[in-house]
Amino acid sequence: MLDRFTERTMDLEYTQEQEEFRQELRSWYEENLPDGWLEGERDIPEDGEEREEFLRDWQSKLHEGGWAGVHWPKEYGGRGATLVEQLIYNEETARIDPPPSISVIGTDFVGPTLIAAGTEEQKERFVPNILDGEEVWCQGYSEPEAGSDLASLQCEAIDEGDTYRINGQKIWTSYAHYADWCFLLVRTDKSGPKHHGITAVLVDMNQDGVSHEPIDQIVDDSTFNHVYFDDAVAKKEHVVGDVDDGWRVAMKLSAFERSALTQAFALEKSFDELVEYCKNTERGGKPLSEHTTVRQKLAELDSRIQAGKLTYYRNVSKQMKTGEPGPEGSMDKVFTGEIKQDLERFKTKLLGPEAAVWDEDAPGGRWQTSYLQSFGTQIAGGTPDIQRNIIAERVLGLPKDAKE
Amino acid sequence: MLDRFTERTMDLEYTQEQEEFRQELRSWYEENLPDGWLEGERDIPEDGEEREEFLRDWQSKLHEGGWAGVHWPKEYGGRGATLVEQLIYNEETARIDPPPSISVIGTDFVGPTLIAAGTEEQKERFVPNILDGEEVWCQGYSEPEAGSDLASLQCEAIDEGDTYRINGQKIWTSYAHYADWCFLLVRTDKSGPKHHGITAVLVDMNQDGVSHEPIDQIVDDSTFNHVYFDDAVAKKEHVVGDVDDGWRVAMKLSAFERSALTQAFALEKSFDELVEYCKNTERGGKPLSEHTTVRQKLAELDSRIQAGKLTYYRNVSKQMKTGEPGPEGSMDKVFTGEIKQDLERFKTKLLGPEAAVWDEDAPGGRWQTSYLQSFGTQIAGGTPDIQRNIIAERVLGLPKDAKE
Amino acid sequence: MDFSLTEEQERMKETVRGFLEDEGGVELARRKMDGDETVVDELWDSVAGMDYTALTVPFEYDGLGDDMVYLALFLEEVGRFAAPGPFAETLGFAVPLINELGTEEQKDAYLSSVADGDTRLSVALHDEANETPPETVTMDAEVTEDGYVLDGTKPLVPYADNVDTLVVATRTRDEGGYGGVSLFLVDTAEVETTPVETLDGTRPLYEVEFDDLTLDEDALLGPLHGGGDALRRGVDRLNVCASAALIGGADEAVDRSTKHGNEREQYGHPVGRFQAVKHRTADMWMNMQGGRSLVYYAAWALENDDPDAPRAVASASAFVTEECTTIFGDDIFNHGGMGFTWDHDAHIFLKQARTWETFLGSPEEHRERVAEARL
Amino acid sequence: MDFSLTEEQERMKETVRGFLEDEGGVELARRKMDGDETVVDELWDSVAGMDYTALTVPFEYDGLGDDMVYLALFLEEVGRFAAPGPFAETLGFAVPLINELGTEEQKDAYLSSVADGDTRLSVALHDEANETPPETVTMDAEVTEDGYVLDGTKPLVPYADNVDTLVVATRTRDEGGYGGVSLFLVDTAEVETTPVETLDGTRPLYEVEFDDLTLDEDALLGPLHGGGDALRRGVDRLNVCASAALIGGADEAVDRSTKHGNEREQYGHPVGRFQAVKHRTADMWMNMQGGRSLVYYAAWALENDDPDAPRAVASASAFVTEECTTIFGDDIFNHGGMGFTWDHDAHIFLKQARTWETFLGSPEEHRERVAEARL
Repeated sequence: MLDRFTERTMDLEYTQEQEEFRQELRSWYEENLPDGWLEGERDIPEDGEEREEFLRDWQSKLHEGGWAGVHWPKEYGGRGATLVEQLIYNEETARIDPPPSISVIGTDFVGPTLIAAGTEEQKERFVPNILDGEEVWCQGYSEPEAGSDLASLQCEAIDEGDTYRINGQKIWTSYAHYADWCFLLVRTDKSGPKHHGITAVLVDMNQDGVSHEPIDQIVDDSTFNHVYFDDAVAKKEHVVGDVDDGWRVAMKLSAFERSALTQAFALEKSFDELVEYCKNTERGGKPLSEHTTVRQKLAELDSRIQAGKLTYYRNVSKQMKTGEPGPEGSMDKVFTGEIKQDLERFKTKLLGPEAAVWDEDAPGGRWQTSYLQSFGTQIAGGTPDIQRNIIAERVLGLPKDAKE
Repeated sequence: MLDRFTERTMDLEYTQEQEEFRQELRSWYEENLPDGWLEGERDIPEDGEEREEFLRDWQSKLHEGGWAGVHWPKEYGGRGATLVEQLIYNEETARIDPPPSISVIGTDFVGPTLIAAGTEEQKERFVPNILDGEEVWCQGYSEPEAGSDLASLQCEAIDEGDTYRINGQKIWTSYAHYADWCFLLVRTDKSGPKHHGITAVLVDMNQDGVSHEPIDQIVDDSTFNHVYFDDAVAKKEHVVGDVDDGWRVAMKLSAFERSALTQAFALEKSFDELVEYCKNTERGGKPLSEHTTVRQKLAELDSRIQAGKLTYYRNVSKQMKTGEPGPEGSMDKVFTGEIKQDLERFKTKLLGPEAAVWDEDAPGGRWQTSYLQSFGTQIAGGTPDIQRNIIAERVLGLPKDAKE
Repeated sequence: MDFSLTEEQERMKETVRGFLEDEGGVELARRKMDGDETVVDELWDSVAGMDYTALTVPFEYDGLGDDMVYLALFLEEVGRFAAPGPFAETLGFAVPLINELGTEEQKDAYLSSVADGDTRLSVALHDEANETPPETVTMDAEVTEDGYVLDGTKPLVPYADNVDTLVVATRTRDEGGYGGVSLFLVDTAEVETTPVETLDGTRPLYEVEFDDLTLDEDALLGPLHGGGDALRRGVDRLNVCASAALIGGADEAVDRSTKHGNEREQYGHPVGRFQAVKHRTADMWMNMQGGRSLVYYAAWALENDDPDAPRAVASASAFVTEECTTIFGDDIFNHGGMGFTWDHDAHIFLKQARTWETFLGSPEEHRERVAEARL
Repeated sequence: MDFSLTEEQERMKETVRGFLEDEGGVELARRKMDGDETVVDELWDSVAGMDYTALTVPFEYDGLGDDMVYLALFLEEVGRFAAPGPFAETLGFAVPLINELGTEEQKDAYLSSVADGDTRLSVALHDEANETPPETVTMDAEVTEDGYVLDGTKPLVPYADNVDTLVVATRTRDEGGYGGVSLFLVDTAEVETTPVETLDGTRPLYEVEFDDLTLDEDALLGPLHGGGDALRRGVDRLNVCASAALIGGADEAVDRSTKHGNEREQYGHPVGRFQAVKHRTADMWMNMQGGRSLVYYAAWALENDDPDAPRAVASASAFVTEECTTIFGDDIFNHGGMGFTWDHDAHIFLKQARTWETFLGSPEEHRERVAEARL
């Protein structure tokens, strides 16, 4: 019965090596972030081209520092970090909140997919240009008539020998306005069942047949785009996986997407900011932090955030041991997404009448934006309804929704 | 443009006549309730037979006082009350909380259905014995394999000339242990679509072929029963409506059910009791009524209860004018049902550690029971899921659930 | 007891709805959001042409003498389209206040002119953008021999550039709550206004500066130091007006979600077949109906000076602003990605609800008032 | 950093689960609810036969020296079946407390005996059934020349008739909070016990009367007037034990709802196809997982004397008792009418969660502790 003592039991301390990794990253950020960034001057140019240049520069800095592909294998220029190191990377990055990575689609989704499922030629051609921001990627999945329901997609690829001619429309495409390449799902066969006949192909965005148009969002900003393919051309050698088998490739990529990250660390950061505000803001003659209603809500949010974060820890720890993420990972998006919305809504409420003001420089401008953004975060990549279906069906084994 | 002034606008005052009606009812209750009832000694015998006798006596008193069929037409022995008078009746009755009416299935559901859809013979034979409690009714709808989904019912009636021979099982049958008659749904035709071939028939409960068994509930009480029909006999002349057309008759009856009542008045009573408790109970050195968390929750519950009650008023007022209930009526069960559960749960929480105690005589015994009962109230007569479907489909016009 | 609408009231709602649809519906709000400065004037004139600016003005000043319930019904329809304009501020706040407190001269000067559509008013309430009424009112008005001198800044004045006159709340005596408050009627020509960027782009806010502004005796509205009680009632009326407008928007949101649920197909079904969508929409509808009942009752109680009015208003405000914020958010979710775009209407209403939710007191503060009344 | 279970821990959970299933599973709880007074003894003996009564007893007293995390995992499985017995009280509360505070004699007297399964303990904490710890502790213990005299009544003592000894909390000095508290070890043979009717029929409560009971010096556990700190930690441990048991029950509730969702047909479909049922079950599962994470962390923090432990315990207690009450209620809803019957298991767990939700402090009180730590 005593064999249990040969294994280490649950342990929430980090090893010295892990702490060093954390320290290395912290120091790198401190030295390399744009001037004033850590003091809160987060000036990213608003203008399109300047902005792109700024972001590409930042990506190349990240790459030079060795922080562009923390989770990538070393042979592909990554850091080959363990899951716990990735966790530390995510935690510190959320705390620092550096400029966004323009190459996130490439580093987090396309790169790992090509490494896993691409041909040797594809790997050689594309993978090296991802981490340094040389080539920026987007992914073309959703269509106006195929939102969550990818199987209905219609964007058409006609076989022309060595190439495909592509016509159709994609929607909700992040980074399309910067992207050099697109990981695109097209329909190559209309005859079979809807999941069949979809092909994943890499398409050059810098050609005449491709155009894009920003989608204005409720935050009065546009990070999503319509992308139009009008006799665009893709080489057949750029098909990823087998022709007509793109559904499976896409599902694989979407698994990368789901297991990639947690919002929990960003929630902690936002929560800490809230705590500071409550300590330093008076209402009705005493700090908000002494109002019972505020204290109760803060405590409730704290418990939920910690529940989300600790569940993420459990999932990562399990994956470290077994190589497979545990079922706990499935809940992260919807669980933390709903906390996010609740937290940001609460923060804007605390602003009082001033919540009416929406100026980036106003006290609550950024909070209002975060609140609005929380809707987008929940919807993009699968609404809460879809996520609950996934949990119910894939984790718990409940029956699928009724079909006609 | 001035024609508006010829109509009275919204008015929440009662007429003198209505106030007199309320006073008459109040006085009658004060004079006729069992001794000590108004002072909180609500002793209803626990023993089955004694209990039945007590309840039948009370019903006959109600009848003598003219309060058994407030909403029934005068020609059938009712009071022919207007909807507003019914509202006043319901409000006062909730406030007084008298012993339950053993004849409630008869007075609220079966009687009105027979008056609307019964034959002259049926009306003559059955209706006069309902109000005075001479004959107690139950209704046999749900079956183990057909809960919400009445169309699946299997309880079978075989045509034997002037009679039906009935075999099958019903479940969730309230008052079956007291009932003399049952308003029963049986299957008379298995060949057609499932909604077809159901017949509504009145069955004598006092015959050998009928037996019942109580269903123990989580409140450790049994007001529901299994009812078994084992070669029971019903006369064909007791079919209500047309043979095979019982589905429509049942839907009509279920419309009576839905528009009949609101829980809002009972919620107000329960809320008032809570307010008294909070004023008179100290915790941590001050009355609960001075705890911010308590005050916030009380206020939230108050708003919701009032929203429920006022919506009921709007519905009744509309029905007074147009003869048809408005769509607002559809929300009462689920809206007030959820408040009920939330309110009762909150009340038990306020008891502190003593909430562990479950003695009818203990401070919170009755509250714990009410909390548990709140689940039954929500589930019986259509779960919240079903109610939301009804609202979405019938009121809003959203599509029906997918069918195979 | 009759808590339903009269036939005439139903008809008015339909008329206003049709009228506003003809004027452009929610495009009116979008024009305002896009910076079109003419839309408020144009719409106000059209509304005046229909006599609706006269709604709450008493008969003797050429008005229609309608009550708060009627106004709430009108504002439901305005709110259905988030139509821009100081309707609540003028018809719901200023007119009843002037009618209650004003001298004959003040009534003569303002009421008929409002009825005719020639005068619009708003309210300068907040000094502390971070506090809620009555603690918002801190600006001094100095009493001098020549009248009064106002000096200070009101940071959140709605529609200041679109109205002729402001009701300005000042504190002339250092008393708590609504005590020691004096109200003034100030022409907007006499003050400096600076627009503020707002979350709700349909309802502009301005910073208004009073630079040692000297006012005559006749600018004082109501008793010196004693305008607080009336202001409280005025704020209550404004709260009910805001809630009524949100309920109208919520009614429209239910329709929008229902339409989408029937038309949009995913996985081979109209999305409204999925219970998550169905039940969310049913909840939107129920909470809209519940909120509507609270609003009608609060309007009735205010109109009838019912002692329950302050509780009824607080109750309606807490419930409606909170639930409507949720309703408009749910409308976004029901529409998936489309709901998150600028072109979809949900966000217009969401931002409006989020603004009202704390503009005149948070739900928690309203609930404290409810508790005070019940306990 | 490793926040997953070891293989051995996973195996232990499976073993305990299988063992309890063989012993009767949830029927054990039903026997207790039906008044079978033998089930607690029988089950305890079986558990002792598996050495699990030795879990938290240190090696030097023939125990297995396991930590709070291990105990929490064990109690998850106990809680899965609502298995009756003073497991939390003995192994989670009394053993660590005696180990921390006890004299060598006291440790000798109790610890090995608990490990062997011969001794069971419980805690007499509440004097005021309407207050929560530490305000619950008001009973005096008079200090005399011969020792101590206890006089009073403890109204809510769990398992008093099923245990040998009670840890009794008294207040010997009039200090606030946990100050001035003295703890005593009292044999149940020396007190009078009267059963109380309880909501949760699996965990009996007793009124325990101390009738001028004179105790020797050696009945004192820990320092006179100074037992409060240890009691606070003991109450924290008890809270974590209770939450762990509820999480086990919640895990089982998810399974039960899932099974029903697949098997029960209505309208021609398994009911689990309806998103209302699916999504409710997914929510049950998510909140169970979130609560489980909080419980494991709180257990780890307690075991490691982490300064975050009090916050972590309060956080877990508030979240778990509240969410589990909801989870068990949702299990009822998922089962429709059947869920509301005595024969269905959901109510057993619902009543347990409802009891724990306020037995050692309400969620609101726990949240106040969390806020205290964060602000």
